[in-house]
Amino acid sequence: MGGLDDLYQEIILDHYRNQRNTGRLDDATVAVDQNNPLCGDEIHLELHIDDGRLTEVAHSGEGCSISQSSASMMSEALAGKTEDEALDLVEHFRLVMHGEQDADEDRLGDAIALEGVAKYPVRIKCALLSWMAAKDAILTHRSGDQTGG
Amino acid sequence: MGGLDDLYQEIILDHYRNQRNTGRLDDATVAVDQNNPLCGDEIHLELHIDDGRLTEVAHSGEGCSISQSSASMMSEALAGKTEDEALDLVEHFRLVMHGEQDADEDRLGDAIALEGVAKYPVRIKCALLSWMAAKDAILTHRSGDQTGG
Amino acid sequence: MSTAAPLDVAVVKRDFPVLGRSVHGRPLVYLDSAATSQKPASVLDAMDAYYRETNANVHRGVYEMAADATERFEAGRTAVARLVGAPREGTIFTKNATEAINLVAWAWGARNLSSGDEIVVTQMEHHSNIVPWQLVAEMTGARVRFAPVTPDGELDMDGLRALIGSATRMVAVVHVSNVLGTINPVPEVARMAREVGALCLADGSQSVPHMPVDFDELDVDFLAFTGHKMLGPTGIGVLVGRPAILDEMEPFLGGGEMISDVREDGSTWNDLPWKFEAGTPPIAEAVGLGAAVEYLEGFGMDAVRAHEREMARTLLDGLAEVPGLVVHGPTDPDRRGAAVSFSLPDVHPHDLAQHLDQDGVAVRAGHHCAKPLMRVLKVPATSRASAYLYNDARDVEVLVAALGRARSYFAT
Amino acid sequence: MSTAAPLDVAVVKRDFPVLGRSVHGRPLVYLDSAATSQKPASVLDAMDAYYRETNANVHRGVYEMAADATERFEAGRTAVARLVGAPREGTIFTKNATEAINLVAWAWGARNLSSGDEIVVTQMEHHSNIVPWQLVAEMTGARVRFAPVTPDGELDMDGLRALIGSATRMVAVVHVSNVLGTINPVPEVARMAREVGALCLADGSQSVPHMPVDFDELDVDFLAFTGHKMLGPTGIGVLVGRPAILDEMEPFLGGGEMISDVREDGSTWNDLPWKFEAGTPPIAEAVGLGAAVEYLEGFGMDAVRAHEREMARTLLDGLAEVPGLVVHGPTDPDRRGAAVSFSLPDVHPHDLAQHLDQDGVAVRAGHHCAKPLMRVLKVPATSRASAYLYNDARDVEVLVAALGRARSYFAT
Ligand SMILES: Cc1ncc(COP(=O)(O)O)c(C=O)c1O
Ligand SMILES: Cc1ncc(COP(=O)(O)O)c(C=O)c1O
Repeated sequence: MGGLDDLYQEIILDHYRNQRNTGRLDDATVAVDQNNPLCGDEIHLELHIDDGRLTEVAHSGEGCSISQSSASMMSEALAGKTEDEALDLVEHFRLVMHGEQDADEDRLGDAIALEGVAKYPVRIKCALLSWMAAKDAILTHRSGDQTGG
Repeated sequence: MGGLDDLYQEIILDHYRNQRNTGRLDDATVAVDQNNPLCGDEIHLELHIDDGRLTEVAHSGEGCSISQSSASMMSEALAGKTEDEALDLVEHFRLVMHGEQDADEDRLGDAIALEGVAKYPVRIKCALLSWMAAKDAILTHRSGDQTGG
Repeated sequence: MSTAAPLDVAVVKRDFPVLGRSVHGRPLVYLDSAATSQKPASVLDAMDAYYRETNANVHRGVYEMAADATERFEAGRTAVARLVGAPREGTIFTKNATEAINLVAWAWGARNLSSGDEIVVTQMEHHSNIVPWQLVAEMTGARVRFAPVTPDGELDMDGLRALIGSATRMVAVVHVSNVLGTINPVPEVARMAREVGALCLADGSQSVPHMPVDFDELDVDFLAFTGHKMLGPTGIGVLVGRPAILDEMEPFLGGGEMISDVREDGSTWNDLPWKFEAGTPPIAEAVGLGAAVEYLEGFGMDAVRAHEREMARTLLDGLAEVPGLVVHGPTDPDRRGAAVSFSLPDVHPHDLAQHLDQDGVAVRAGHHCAKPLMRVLKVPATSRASAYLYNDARDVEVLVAALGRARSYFAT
Repeated sequence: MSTAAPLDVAVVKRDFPVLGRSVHGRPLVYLDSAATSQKPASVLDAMDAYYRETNANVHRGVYEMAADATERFEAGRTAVARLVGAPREGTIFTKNATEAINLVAWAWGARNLSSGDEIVVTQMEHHSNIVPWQLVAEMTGARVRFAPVTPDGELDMDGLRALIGSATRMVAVVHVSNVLGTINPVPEVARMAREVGALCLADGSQSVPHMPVDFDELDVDFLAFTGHKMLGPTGIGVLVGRPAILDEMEPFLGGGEMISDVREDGSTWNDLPWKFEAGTPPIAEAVGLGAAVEYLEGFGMDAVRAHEREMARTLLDGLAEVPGLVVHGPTDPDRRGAAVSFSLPDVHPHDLAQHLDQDGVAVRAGHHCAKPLMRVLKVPATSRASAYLYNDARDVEVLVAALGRARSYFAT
């Protein structure tokens, strides 16, 4: 994206062109759809949650380089985390996007490359879409647990 | 009315305080009601038309000094005129109010005093109310003639 | 609470370019703020800067100018919400207070009312809080009932209580009357409505500009007001609603901005507040209204109210000097705003307004869009002088002197 | 007919203050006029002068400032009516084009439609000419049908003809598409509607600003358009309607201005056009729109159209140079306006718009409030460059160069 640091641009483009963890899971624990009504970006997100841990993350959808690369980075960052760790990380990413927290590269992984998006208010929603979907999926799963048991 | 010629002011106030031809007719040929929705001025006008001539004109209603004095002046100016003469005179008065014709004192009588109202766009409707009611009454009468015969 | 510094009106006046003009050779004395307020230069400059610097359509643009425009527009919403202590998502921009009330009448009323239901309004409502309900009542079979006004121009609370019952679905009441100046006890009315399960709407067109108004304290479900009476531009009004209720409502106007998805077989709606903002919103107007709110906040609404209480007193005292003059509405400045209606025997309000205009004084004459109230007062029309933060005692002196001249002109 | 002098764009540009700004260090190239137009200084000055010289509420004031305000406001109406050859009493101010269409949908549709009735729109409508009809259809039991668009982006007239029948009560069609640029044969559509006794509404939001439009020649019953796309301010739109039809209609919004009398037991309505203008109208906005019309008339709409035909050609030629780029919509400049949508393989429209922004170029990316059309085009979104009288070939050159840079960035 024009105006972003070159190194970061490369990481973003790499995730955009070669998205990690796309497709659907054979045995998803929870699946959610989210879209950004104003720009039309869409994501379908599936999680396999095993004993409170996100063992698998898969996403599909369409959208711009920011929303697509962000989904790819999110899938890498959250896979293997516990539900609570994942929710914490989503919140950290959200605060980074809103310029309210400094980015922690250790926790974010490649998603650190999206740090500069905070400067572009209209693109923040693109970057956040998949992360908010992840939060939604975890909370849906939890409420399902509750109602189910 | 502040800003009008003194002599004219006196004539207007005289017609306002001592209105001519008020009330109702025993044998009205036609009667109409008109009001100015924006300021609330109201007029009830009755004509006795005999052989195409306005033999009697009577008005009642409420409103400001301009609408009330104008009704009084109108009743004097139109009484005795033929329908066509009356319509012509109404049109002349209308054009004077809109600044499109010079006032003809011989035809207007005391209504010449309202000439200066043309300078006050919002008051023109007040001055015209009774005259438009007269036109309406004559046309109503005519269409009644037509449908009746 | 009122520790706010008193207004320095001489300074305030200088902020309002139009107040420097003259009329018929006399300095303008503007006493018609209840019809529309004048605008400080800061409001005009904010709108002008918006157009000259960054005008673009909002919400959908990726480029910098569009992002900047969106930010300025939404900052206007934030300011308005802050002023009345409302949630941002419950703060909806309309074109004026009238549309705000129609929004509720149509989006809530037309879909929820039916034969036998009753809408209670008062005899001192502005037409904008009567006609929408009459239109919706006529379409749904509901009925509009009018709570009475006491002879001294207050809301008859016993009469109102007697009208509110199990058939009542909505109680719509003006917060401050634009004719009488009366401040109505809205929280009490809202409580009466809630007790029977009805909703309550307050028309804040004459209160929000002039005193501290807090949406939660009012305790109503809806609050309507209008930009042009609160130092803002024409072309913008506000509906504040409880988000929980707005969420349940279907949209009113359909079109761009208010959708989530549009398909040939049906559509879904955007989040609040945008669900109720169809089409390109009043962008520059929201920017201007935001600047107006900031201007008012610079003094504090407590200070504005304190000043207007004094102006009400000064007006009432001044008018009392005019022989025969009758004031309509409360005479206690604590119970009223600074819009004062009066009748002068032998002088029709239109004649009076024109006479005063010759002396540079702008007052309003007519029914003030409150014809039912005119019938209660048994007058065809009244004259009304209404003050705002830029008026002072000197303005009242000029008014009173001009009234004396008009009186002697017509009385001779 | 087109004897008008060609536009001197270098001179025109100077009339628009915002066009002198830069974005990210590059001179602004504004190619998003289909979203909203920029404003000449004369429009901003007219509004500013209104507020600084004579701001007052209209229609009801006796004093000189109020009379002056009313005159300037109504002069705005006269100018707009003149521009489109409409009768003044059929020229109604709304807040935007969206409200204008909703007015017809609610005031005419909600009261006249019932189960079995059909409203015909097209697949290339803006949401504002779809959702109001869907809302009204849902309330009345009527049905909304979509006339197809041909693969080359024109209205499929045979498909439209096949839809229009004895059940059709309204045909609502966009005059010029905001996505495809297509100019639709509105008089022919209107004739088809009339043959089955249906009404016809044209959405002129993208035509009135850009070409000569005559209400009688269009031959429709209603014409909607919006101020902010025709050099005017936000906060104002226009509905033109046949007075005979408007006369028969009940009002839409209820409140001040639109009444003749209000009584507790019911109300009666004001004359046209005020019957449909409830509450304080967009006064300063009408003044600004009047100035915008005068500015356009200074060139003549023939000259504006001639210039935009050339701009369409220049845009199409320029875009054709970009490898792989696909234009959606007619390629003949005679059949289209200067809003050109396109897709660039491998570059998402949002990424593209942001890249172009870095080069100072403002274009729109998204669904352009035309989601049904996006589905027909089988794209999630498009990019759109749209020109107006202040754009020239140089602007297109900058766009094309920036497109090339964006392409190579994403293509590598
Ligand atoms: C074709 C068309 N119709 C309607 C509209 C709606 O205009 P507004 O948003 O001003 O109501 C637009 C612009 O967004 C448009 O392009
Ligand atoms: C009490 C009250 N309610 C509603 C309105 C209507 O406001 P607007 O005309 O801006 O819609 C007014 C002002 O005219 C008013 O004074």
